[in-house]
Amino acid sequence: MKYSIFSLARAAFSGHKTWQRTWRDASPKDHYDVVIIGGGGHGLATAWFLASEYGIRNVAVLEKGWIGSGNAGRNTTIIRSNYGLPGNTGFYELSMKLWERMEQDLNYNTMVSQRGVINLYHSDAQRDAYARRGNTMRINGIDAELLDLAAVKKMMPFLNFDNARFPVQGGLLQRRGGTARHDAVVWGYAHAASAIGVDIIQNCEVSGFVRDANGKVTGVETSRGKIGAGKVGMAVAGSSSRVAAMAGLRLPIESHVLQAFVSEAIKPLIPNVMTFGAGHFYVSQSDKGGLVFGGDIDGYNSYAQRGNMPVMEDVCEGGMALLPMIGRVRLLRQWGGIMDMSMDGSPIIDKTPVDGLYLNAGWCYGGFKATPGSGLVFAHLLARDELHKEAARFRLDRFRRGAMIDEKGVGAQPNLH
Amino acid sequence: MRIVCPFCGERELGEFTYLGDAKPVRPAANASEDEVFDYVYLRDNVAGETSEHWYHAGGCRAWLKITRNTLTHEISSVEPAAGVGAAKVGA
Amino acid sequence: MAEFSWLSRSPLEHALVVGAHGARDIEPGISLTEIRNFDLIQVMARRGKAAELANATKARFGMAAPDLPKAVSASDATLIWSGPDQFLVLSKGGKQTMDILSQAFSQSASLSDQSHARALISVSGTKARAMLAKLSSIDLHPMAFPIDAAAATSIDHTSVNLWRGNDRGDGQAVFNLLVFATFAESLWHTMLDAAAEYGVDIRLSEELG
Amino acid sequence: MVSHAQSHRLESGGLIDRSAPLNFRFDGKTFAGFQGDTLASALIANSVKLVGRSFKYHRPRGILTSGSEEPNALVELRTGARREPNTKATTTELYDGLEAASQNRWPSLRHDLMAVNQLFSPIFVAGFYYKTFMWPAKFWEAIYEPAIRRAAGLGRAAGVADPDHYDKAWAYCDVLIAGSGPAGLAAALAAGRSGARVILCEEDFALGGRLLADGGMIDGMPAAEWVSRTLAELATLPDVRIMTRTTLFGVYDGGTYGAFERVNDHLPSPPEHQVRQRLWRVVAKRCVVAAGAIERPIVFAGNDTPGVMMASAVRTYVARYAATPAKRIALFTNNEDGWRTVETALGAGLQIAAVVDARPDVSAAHRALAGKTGFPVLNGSVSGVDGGKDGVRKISVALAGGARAEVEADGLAVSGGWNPAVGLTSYHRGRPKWQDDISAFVPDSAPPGMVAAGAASGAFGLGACLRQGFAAGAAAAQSAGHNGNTGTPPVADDEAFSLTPLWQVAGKGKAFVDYQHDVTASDIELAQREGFESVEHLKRYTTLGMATDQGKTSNVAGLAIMAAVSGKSIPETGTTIYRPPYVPVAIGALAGHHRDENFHATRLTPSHHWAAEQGAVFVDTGLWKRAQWYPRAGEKDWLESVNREVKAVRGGVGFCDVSTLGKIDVHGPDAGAFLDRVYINTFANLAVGKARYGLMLREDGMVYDDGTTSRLAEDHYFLTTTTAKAGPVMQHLEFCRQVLFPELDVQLTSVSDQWAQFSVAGPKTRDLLREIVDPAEDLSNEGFPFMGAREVLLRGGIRARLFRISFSGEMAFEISVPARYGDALVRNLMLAGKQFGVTPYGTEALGVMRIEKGHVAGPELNGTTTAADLGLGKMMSTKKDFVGRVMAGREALVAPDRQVVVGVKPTDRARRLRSGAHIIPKGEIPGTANDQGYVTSVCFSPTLDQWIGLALVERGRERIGEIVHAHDPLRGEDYDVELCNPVFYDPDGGRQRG
Repeated sequence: MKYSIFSLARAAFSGHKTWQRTWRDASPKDHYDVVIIGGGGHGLATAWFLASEYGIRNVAVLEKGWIGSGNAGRNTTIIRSNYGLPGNTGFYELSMKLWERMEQDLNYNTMVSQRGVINLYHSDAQRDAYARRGNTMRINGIDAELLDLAAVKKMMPFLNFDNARFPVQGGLLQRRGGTARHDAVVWGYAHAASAIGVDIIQNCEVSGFVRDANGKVTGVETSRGKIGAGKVGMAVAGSSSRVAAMAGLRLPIESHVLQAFVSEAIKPLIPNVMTFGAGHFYVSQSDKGGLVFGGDIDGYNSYAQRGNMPVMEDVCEGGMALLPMIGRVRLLRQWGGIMDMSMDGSPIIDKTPVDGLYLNAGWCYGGFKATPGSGLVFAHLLARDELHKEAARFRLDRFRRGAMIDEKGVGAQPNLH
Repeated sequence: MRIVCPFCGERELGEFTYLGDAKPVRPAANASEDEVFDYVYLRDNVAGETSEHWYHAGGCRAWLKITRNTLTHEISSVEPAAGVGAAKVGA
Repeated sequence: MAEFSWLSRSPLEHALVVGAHGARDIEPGISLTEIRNFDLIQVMARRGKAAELANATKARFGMAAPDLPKAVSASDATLIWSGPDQFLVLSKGGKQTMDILSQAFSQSASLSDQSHARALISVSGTKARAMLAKLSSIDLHPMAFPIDAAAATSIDHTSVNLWRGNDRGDGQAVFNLLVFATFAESLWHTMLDAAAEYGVDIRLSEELG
Repeated sequence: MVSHAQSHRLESGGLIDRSAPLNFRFDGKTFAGFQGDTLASALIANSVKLVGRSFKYHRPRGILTSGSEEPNALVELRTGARREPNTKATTTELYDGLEAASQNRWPSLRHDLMAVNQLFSPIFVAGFYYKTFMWPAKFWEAIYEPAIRRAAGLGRAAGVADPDHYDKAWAYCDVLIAGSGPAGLAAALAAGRSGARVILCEEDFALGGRLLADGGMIDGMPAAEWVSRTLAELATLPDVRIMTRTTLFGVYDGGTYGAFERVNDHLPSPPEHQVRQRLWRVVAKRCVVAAGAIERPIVFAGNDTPGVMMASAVRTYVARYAATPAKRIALFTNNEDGWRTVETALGAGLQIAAVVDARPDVSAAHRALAGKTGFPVLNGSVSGVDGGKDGVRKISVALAGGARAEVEADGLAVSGGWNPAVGLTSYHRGRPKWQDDISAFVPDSAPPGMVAAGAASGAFGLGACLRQGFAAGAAAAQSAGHNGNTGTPPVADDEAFSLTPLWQVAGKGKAFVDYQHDVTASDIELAQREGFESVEHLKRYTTLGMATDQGKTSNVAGLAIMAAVSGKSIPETGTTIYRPPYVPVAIGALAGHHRDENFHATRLTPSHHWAAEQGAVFVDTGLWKRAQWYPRAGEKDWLESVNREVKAVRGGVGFCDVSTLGKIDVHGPDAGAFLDRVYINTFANLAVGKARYGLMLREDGMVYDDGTTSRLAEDHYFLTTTTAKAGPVMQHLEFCRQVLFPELDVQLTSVSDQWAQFSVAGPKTRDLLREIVDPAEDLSNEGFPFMGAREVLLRGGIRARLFRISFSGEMAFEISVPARYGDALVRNLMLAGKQFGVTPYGTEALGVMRIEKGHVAGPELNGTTTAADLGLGKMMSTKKDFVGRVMAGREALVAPDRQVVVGVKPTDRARRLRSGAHIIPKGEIPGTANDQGYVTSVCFSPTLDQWIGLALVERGRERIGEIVHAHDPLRGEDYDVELCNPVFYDPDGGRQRG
């Protein structure tokens, strides 16, 4: 049933008894043209684009738990395309453009809210770095504005301008940046992909790869039996190393815990998405009213999906330093996700050295905003066996060649990215 | 997390900084580019017990080799790095 | 020729105001004293020279340097453990200088003068532990941190050496802190903020007690 | 004084202090209460039934509970900058002058126009917003979303800076106990007696937990007496610390617990020098969770009507606060415990309208009491409530046989059983297990060192709570190494507990599962229908359990209903993941002291206070405050001051505090060998008394840091780092020493704070220094050549170090004195330099001169440049191994088209150049493909009288002389610049060597 205010009103007459499952509860078939491991945003988006853009509909998405139970359901919902290095800039803008049409594509309200992302700067050096980045964006046709102090004050009069340890001097603003409702992105892709034939198979954990005599991957072993596949794509974020290890691969990736936090719901207080430039803190306010915020990763390898107090405190310190008005707002919930931190802070979308196995990983803490773009370029790779032009630099061999995409310039130490 | 520094005793997480997997060993001077690439970039990224380099930055400034479970954060051993305690070498 | 002087200026010179601070209607629960005149030398054993350094230390101070986190006192110096293979020699100004100690340890250790790199603050009073609990993550319970216990630790993300000296005459514990000079003023204000609710008596001592 | 009679206050009894009357205001009306009241109990005593509006439908709501699980009675507490939204009236201690206001309503609580949402409730079902608001696309941000946002949210934050202070502290113990009910107190007794260090945290301001309301007999005495005797005994134990108003909210790794103490929330504002709240990090060897259980509602139509209240809450208000939620009250229970309410109510002189018990087998004793007292006992369920914002009038009962009954009552107490508080035990992702006899989840596993006791573990009898608590306390103490005599455990009888599971009653009208988020039973059914069957999907789709109460009263009922509609058992359906904090924690408390200027520590240079006296403008560089420039009277802007400082140095002499550079003593016989492995160039062959510029790489081949290192003795080098990298380089060098090259005999010490270091620069430097330095020291070019480094004696006997190095390009020395002489040194430089026009200069002038000289700094050492990119490739030794050597040889790092450092200057000499402008070939339209680099550093050069800069440009060094575009769309600028030699000034270096 097509979703609209009219269908809602009609359904209301029947006490909403007429609604169907949002996506089909599929059981695995023997063979698919493409099997995607990972029912998160990236995996589901890949399936959607395979089916809708590339005409490959015999596709399964395998999810070990319930769809969206990984990082797609545990992030701070920010979308933006304010990257500064070739490779990232074009890709994230491709993704942004897909966000802008997502609701119409999927017939699902993912609440894409372009209310602006501002990165605050607190020093001349930071301003210069943002100027460089903002100009890169503009040269690539992406909106960016460099705001001075007066403009920031006007836009956000509630920041600490009086007695800040590191006074705000201005900010780099991308007005088209914003947030989207993370769970709805998962459900929307599932809804749309399922409707055009993609099988979404939950509670189906991959335990190994099926390989032929030449070593080519021809399927996967799962908790729901063996499933054959023409090609297998991995989109498993924090579990990338674990799944790759089943194919004998070692990746330039470490898994780290990133915490995020939400406050109690309050009436509208913060209009946009902002990042503090002198500490680890970024925040936006959800439609429901909670302040959604986060900061740095905990800094040590972890698969525990929970963090510790030093980072929780560090983030709140940053929050209070920037926004002393939130002192009496209460933190409601903290959670942790497993980030696939790559060695240069940028993603990897490529074939692997194992024939038939394709990799989509290394998203660090920025995977959510990439969801639609990642789906499209990964689908392109799976369908055509060639890198999409906007993802041509996300090659796996770039580390070996020395062509890293290192936005922060901190080198091969994932916890610094 | 609490880490029992072999020198300082049990201390809170905030005193330590993390570097990463302690398994890769820096190749010898005549190593190939491939070997050094492996050392610098590739990681087992183990889900389970693994040994890691931590630095007691906010304490005695010793580098430590810590065996820790990345699923539970449980620490099973803490040893000083090879060069710590060199004063007693040969003693 | 210009006439100029070489006044030594403590990093707390500007911030420290002798007298009462914070809550006034109660007996001060905190006594904070800066000690100004001291020498502080970092002694680091060279490779394989632990035994030689131990002998040299015994010869110089009549006792061994601690190889555990402790601070031990000789007649004219306190030896404070500061890490594996290393300790600090704290003494009254001029008693144990670089020149003197480099003679004593020339074969066994590397020395680094830290006399100007730190400020020395002593904290005591009925509320000393309550105040330090806000600053330090070290368990300062009398059983966990007895007299002579020492710690290389951090306050406000800044490295400090903390050790417990002899109790005051009234039985109150005394905690000594060596803090980095360039952070000293900032940490001092943080300490005052932590102490203010208990009432503070701020003092200055030119000499190590 | 007392404005309104406390019509619902009992004449006597309760734990309130009737000698301490308090006035407070709610929604502008003044009421009276007593010390010992909560806001909720005082509202009840004043017969206030309507206290809030729900999130989505704006339904009128009353007080449901008496604790931190409250979903309804949320208020804006206090006013102005201290306004606290979403504050639970049930845990807010009453104080004189308290002001509270209801929230999420307009214009008033009684007449809330937003209640119009109820009319749309047929459409506003779970997840309705995912299905609509999509057309037209532009309307989402413009129309729909702002409207949704205004309607959503609960209370209003103050919107201005929080005026109160917070701090944080550490505490240590052997045994940490959460909760002061019978289990918690018994645990404290056992652990304390055995000699353990004990901390007991209680979120309430009074100790005793359910004993405060439900009493009972312990050790043959009334519970209240036992509590006070126990507290008296605990007070005699030196290492037992009882912390009231303190909530244990989370458990982290290694036995670290988070707790927050509401130090002064019971006062209008904190006294001077005191904090509002304090965050505690408690490190405990063992933890006993005695956090009790939470009574759960039953889902029936109209169960959100004000006046419907949890049975235990009714007892608490009556017994503890002497406040009566109703005069004629009905009870709806499915378990034995609910019947206590009857006793409490009768004891307080209230009428019992009826008891509706879902169990067929009500005991004879209860029936006898009913008969004697004259109230009916109905076997069945409440299926509807007739009432509204002024409370309950009548309830409908579906009798077991199928008949219906109606009962007139002004209040309804509900008990659906109890859920152990499994939060703390589940925060390490352990899932609780289902226990059939109490129809509830109980802890299965717990984080290391933690155990649950009493009701928190599913033991609901008083005797069992005491036994379990005592045993857990003793065991915890023992495993922490304390074996003292624990004495005799307290003893009490175990009440019978029987329960017939009942989650939902069929009926007409909305039946709420999650009160605060307006999640109804039919929302859960809809979610199931649409495939959101997993509990995590259910939660996310319906928002069940995501409100400020974190689903404490709603989660189990919600998943029980989901289990029923999906044909699974409750344990099969499972729970969502429990996440801290147990109750919401003020962000201010988590930040503590670290806000405003105390956000981070501040580092001051040795000349800071002198510079401040000169009126210097300071800039934040990392944690440092550095003098940026020294304005003089009459100078119209910073540029004029900086130009003057630069000219003064280039024409005469100036000095600048460079103490912020990282300084490291590298000692030991292998110091030179060590430096050879960490620098790309060679240091072992550096002569004593000489300095050399060094460049360090990361292991990935990119430049890490640079600086000058001097050899002061055969076995002693003095290494400097950049200001920004001082800490990281020290850590890196220690890694190299301790991990990579343990065989080397080398020792490292930071001496950054030991030395005050000043750059003295300009053609008159030698003249000035001769005034300062002992005349016996030879400062001539022969006696102290360029790159010389040695200790010297100053006039007055101070020992200093001199380094003949130059960042400015002028004849220059860096002079170091022990830091406490730094202030004296600048004053002496000023005094001695007066005759030479000595000029202090700040970081801006320093930056100008380094750009004029083409020296790279932070903007060029950006972590993605190689030595060759910086024009320093020749420094890279081919004769030795060093960190980063191999990776630096990778193909893309030695590619010919890399962006390399080059000078840039606008062709129009009057034009300003800006950092961050991109370099585009002249005549081309800017695009991804021809974006060839960017301007990294700029300055106005008073020496060249124009803006100049450094840039990283593709093949830049091959293109010297080429005119390109500086493209700066952010600032609307586009102009020609010439690529040039980055050394703008004195390219052959004659001045610094002279």
